Amino acid sequence: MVAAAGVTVLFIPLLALLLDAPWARLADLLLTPETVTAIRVSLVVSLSATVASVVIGVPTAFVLARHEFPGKSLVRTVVTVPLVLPPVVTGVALLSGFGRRGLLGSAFGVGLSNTTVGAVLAATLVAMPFLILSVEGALRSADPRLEQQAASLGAGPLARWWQISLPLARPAIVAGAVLAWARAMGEFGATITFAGNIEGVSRTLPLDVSIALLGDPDRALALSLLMLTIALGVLVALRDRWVPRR
Amino acid sequence: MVAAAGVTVLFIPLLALLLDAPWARLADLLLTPETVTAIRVSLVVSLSATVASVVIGVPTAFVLARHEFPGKSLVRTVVTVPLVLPPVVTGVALLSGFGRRGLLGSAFGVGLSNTTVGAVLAATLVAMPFLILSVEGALRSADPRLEQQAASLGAGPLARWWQISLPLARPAIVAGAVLAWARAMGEFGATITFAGNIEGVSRTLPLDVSIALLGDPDRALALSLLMLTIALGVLVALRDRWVPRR
Amino acid sequence: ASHDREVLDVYAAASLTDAFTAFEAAFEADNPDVDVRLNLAGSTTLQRQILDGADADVFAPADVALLAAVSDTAADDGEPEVYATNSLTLILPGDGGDTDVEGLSAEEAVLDGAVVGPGALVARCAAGVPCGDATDDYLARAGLDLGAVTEEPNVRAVLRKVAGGEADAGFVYVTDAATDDRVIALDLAAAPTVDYALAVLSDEPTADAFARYVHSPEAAEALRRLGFDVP
Amino acid sequence: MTLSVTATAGKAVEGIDGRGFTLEVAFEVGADATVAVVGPNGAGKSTLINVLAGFLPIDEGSIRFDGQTLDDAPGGAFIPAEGRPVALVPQDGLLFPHLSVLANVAYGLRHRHRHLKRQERNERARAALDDVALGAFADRRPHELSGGQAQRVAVARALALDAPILLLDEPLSSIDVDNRQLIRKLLQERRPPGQIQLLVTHGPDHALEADELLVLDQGRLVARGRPADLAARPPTPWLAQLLA
Amino acid sequence: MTLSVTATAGKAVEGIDGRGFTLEVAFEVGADATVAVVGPNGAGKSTLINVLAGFLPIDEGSIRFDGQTLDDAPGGAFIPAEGRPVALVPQDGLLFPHLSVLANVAYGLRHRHRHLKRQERNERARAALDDVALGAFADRRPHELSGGQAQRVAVARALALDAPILLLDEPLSSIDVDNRQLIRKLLQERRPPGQIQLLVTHGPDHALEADELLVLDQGRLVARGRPADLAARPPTPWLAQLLA
Ligand SMILES: Nc1ncnc2c1ncn2[C@@H]1O[C@H](COP(=O)(O)OP(=O)(O)OP(=O)(O)O)[C@@H](O)[C@H]1O
Ligand SMILES: Nc1ncnc2c1ncn2[C@@H]1O[C@H](COP(=O)(O)OP(=O)(O)OP(=O)(O)O)[C@@H](O)[C@H]1O
Ligand SMILES: [Mg+2]
Ligand SMILES: [Mg+2]
Repeated sequence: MVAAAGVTVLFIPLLALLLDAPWARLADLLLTPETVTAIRVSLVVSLSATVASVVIGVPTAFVLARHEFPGKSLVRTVVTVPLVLPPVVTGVALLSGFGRRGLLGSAFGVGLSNTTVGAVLAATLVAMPFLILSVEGALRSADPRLEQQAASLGAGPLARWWQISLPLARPAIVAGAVLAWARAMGEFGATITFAGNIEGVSRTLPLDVSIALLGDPDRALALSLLMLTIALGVLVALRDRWVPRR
Repeated sequence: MVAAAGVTVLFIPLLALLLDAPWARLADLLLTPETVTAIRVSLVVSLSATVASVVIGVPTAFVLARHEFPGKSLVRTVVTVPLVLPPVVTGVALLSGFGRRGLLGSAFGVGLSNTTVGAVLAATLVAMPFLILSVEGALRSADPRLEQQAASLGAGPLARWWQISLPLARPAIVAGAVLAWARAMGEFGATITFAGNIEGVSRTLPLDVSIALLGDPDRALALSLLMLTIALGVLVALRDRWVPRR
Repeated sequence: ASHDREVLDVYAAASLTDAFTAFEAAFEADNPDVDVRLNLAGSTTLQRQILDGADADVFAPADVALLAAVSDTAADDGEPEVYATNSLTLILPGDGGDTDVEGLSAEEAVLDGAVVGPGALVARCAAGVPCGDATDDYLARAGLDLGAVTEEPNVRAVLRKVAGGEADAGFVYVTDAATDDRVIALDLAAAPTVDYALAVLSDEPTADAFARYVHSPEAAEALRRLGFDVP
Repeated sequence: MTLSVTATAGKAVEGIDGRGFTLEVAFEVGADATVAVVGPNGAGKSTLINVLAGFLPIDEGSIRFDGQTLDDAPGGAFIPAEGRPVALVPQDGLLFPHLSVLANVAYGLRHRHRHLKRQERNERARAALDDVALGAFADRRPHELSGGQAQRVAVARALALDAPILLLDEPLSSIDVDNRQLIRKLLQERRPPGQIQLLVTHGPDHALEADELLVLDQGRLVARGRPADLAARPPTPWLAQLLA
Repeated sequence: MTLSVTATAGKAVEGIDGRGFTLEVAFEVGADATVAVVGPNGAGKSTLINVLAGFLPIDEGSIRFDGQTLDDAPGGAFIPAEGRPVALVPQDGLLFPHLSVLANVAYGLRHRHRHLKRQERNERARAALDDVALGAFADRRPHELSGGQAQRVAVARALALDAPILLLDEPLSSIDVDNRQLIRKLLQERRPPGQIQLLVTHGPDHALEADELLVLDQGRLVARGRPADLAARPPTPWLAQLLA
């Protein structure tokens, strides 16, 4: 009951958005080279960030779920911090670390700010905590006896991890990757602060939308619909892989 | 290996942030009535949004995980949309839906824009998808035979839900609530667009940070550290409840 | 945040934060029974909220042009009275002691690559933000075409990028340039100016009183200290 | 108080067209009877239990008990598990991992005997645990039990309900010889009037104790009758081996 | 090729101070021997199996096999499960739910017999499945098996390894009479030279077949000897009941 009422409440803004959308001019607004570029940058950045999140995040989640080691709480802190920090602040931190005059930039004479790599870094930092928390939870509630069996059948720690724990956690990994991808896809503050808003380099769809909102609200709405469509397409395509086999 | 390198890379910006922080002036910068107000507003808004997300999101996740019904994909769409929409656009959608001149506002003559309730609504909309996806995944991978046993012992659907499924999904619910709370705590775009940036009403810590960034970067850093401290405090306090009993 | 005081909702552009925070303090000191409550966000965001029917008593955007859309909402008609002006400038990273750029015009610095080489990154406000419109205005008149550009959501973001050395040049207002000694400001030929005016949106006498205060010599003094020109 | 079953039900197997397994049975059981269901692995014994418990709706036929229709396919009445006059010991225990042993046993009482106060409920649950010699384990979690202890808790959980129909799917498989005696005695003595017991077992001695034997093979009922009669002239080689 | 065990190990129980359960045993088993471990529920049989498999490190004593130290407490050598010359049929099957039946059986070969090519591995696994009469089920998922079928797959998975030590924790509990014969024969015939079999069972006939009987109670070894001798003069009432 509560849920139905709640969902209805959430439905209203979406409906309003659809009603307000400039349907007649949609094609005109979206079929521009700028939009195509922004789609490309968005996909490149969000997918790279998702891959990076999975590659770094899944082992991290595993280590956090299964091992005790000195500095564990530091690692946990580092990976969860961007979850609560306003993204703009994350961007500022990235500038301090990897900007032209940042810790690393001044040491090596190069910075990652204002580059596509920088945009990926920003998106990864912001998106990965979602993956880690999701996967860590699943690993924690997995049945350790299956891993014991695998050990007894001769599988070493790495083989057990790869052949047993990981496949069993697959639904959580997929769900976590979807969350991370979605977060990366919508990322704004850290990206614009660290990687700038440069066409073809770091101007992703959300940056385009947020900036368009200031001057050309119709275009912003049209771009939002486009983002929705892409996102829903991906979510629907992934739905089956989401459902775990048992 | 990859993970260790990755975590190290992520560690650098955090370190840079800590190095840049105005430690000497920290107390001066933070011990102001404005900051106290912003903390209060932030906690009220983010905790209310978390409660709303749990109350609406957990049953929704359950229905999505277990039932087939017409319009299911619509519900799924509605609850996952804010995940990918740039928050600013969500704010605009909220204005169209619940502003004074929005769909509902014009019908009933009241609007939620520029109120604390509006800020809660914005944060809920943005945060709830994280909870729903996290909980839905856990419910999907739960052993349905335990629910069958409960049925066979006389428990009806609601009792099974409350006494069996929910407690077994508790780790995922807690993790989802943490994710949602963190997202609500860091929420900026939808809030400022829909609820404004009004002291004591809707000026949460991230909004305060954004203002501080315009004129007083040191204060922005100090506020960020404050947010970090609050967030880590909560995460550490919750850690035990996170670990599922088996 | 006292409940027995009359609340005056002032919607002020985020770029005017310093000025209006000072006004709030001064006005509340003069009128102890009034609680000035600032809503600080981008001018367009505020405008959207007001058009949606928000209970604003005073609207102070970063560009007089933005008042037009809310003017039918405004209680007082007629031409808005400008209380301050500001002008666009080009800033470069540097500690102010750099002499080789002194006397250089902005056009030379950027276009001829005298300071900023090719492939340099220029930060500017996005179109739609008042300082972005001013930048567009300037670039069109000067017939300039910038290379790599990062479009920022507000003028302070531009300042931050240049001051931090992340961008090689940027267009900001004179007032912004004055707040940071890590940038050098170069004068623009025929620099575009922006006029600040406000609209009183309610019938409350307090709102009028606040507007009068903004136009007062005391406020003018504060504005000048922040680098604004006061007509 | 008769249970009458005429049922076809099936389970799908991935990658196999149509049904991977079909159960097709028809039989009747009168009040107070103990029926042993025997048959090789995969014969469909657990499937039958699932059908009776209401976990698996039937495709054809009907299931009736005491004038009530529990399942009437296709399209007819279907009483879900929670509405059936049934208690069940599943083949693999399936204790609730988040509840204490006592709370596991009290769980059914809470729903099937709503009039009981919390304290009475716990007393009855504790008595049921004492019956299976596990009174000392009331406060443990299921994962802190040995295999046979867990199975005895599952038995106590079902017995505590005093249900009209008691379904037991290999209830003694992991229980030691001493406790086997205990529980077999318990099943006979702690029996509410009229209770029907349907017992799946691979143990010949336990099967021989029943009033009637149902022999399943590949989803079909291949023989039924009094155990002594079937032991005397076993109709199938498998049964001959079981009762040898 | 002797297995010698002197071990103290314990399991904690929440809310109970100190150890909830302590196992304290010492025994030796020679090459080619089949040892049956019997005892009431909760005696510590599965705990002993866990100790030998390397799932539970011992607190005191040592475990040695064939000159190699598997566990030497406190602080000494500890060879983890994957390094032990052991194959195991756990009490509750524990098949890998995400792998096909065939892949479950092939899993151990992949790790313990690394020289085998994929195809050889699958052939051996298939042969092991045929041995337990489940060749037709190779492509199924574990959840598509009946209880007894799953247990037979677990047996095949362990047997396929031809390990020097075979640990069997009630391997026949859910298996029907016919297949029980099959698997008992299999255990005797498909036995690599020297293999030690440690068999936990609640079935008297299976226990009597062993070369030696270890009787556990409350974590202690209360009797040991040749089954016939113990049956003739049972040292404990429980054993008398088992072998009656
Ligand atoms: N999803 C499924 N779940 C269980 N069994 C299935 C499934 N799909 C197919 N089957 C098959 O159904 C048949 C009957 O299974 P059932 O569990 O009823 O057997 P059973 O008589 O209880 O055997 P056992 O003595 O081994 O417990 C088996 O051959 C099994 O392989
Ligand atoms: N975490 C735990 N896991 C398993 N057993 C535990 C645990 N904690 C305490 N125990 C106790 O340890 C004792 C030995 O258990 P174990 O599983 O070894 O018994 P067993 O001899 O295999 O019995 P069964 O015949 O029932 O399988 C039991 O009394 C059990 O209650
Ligand atoms: Mg069965
Ligand atoms: Mg055991």
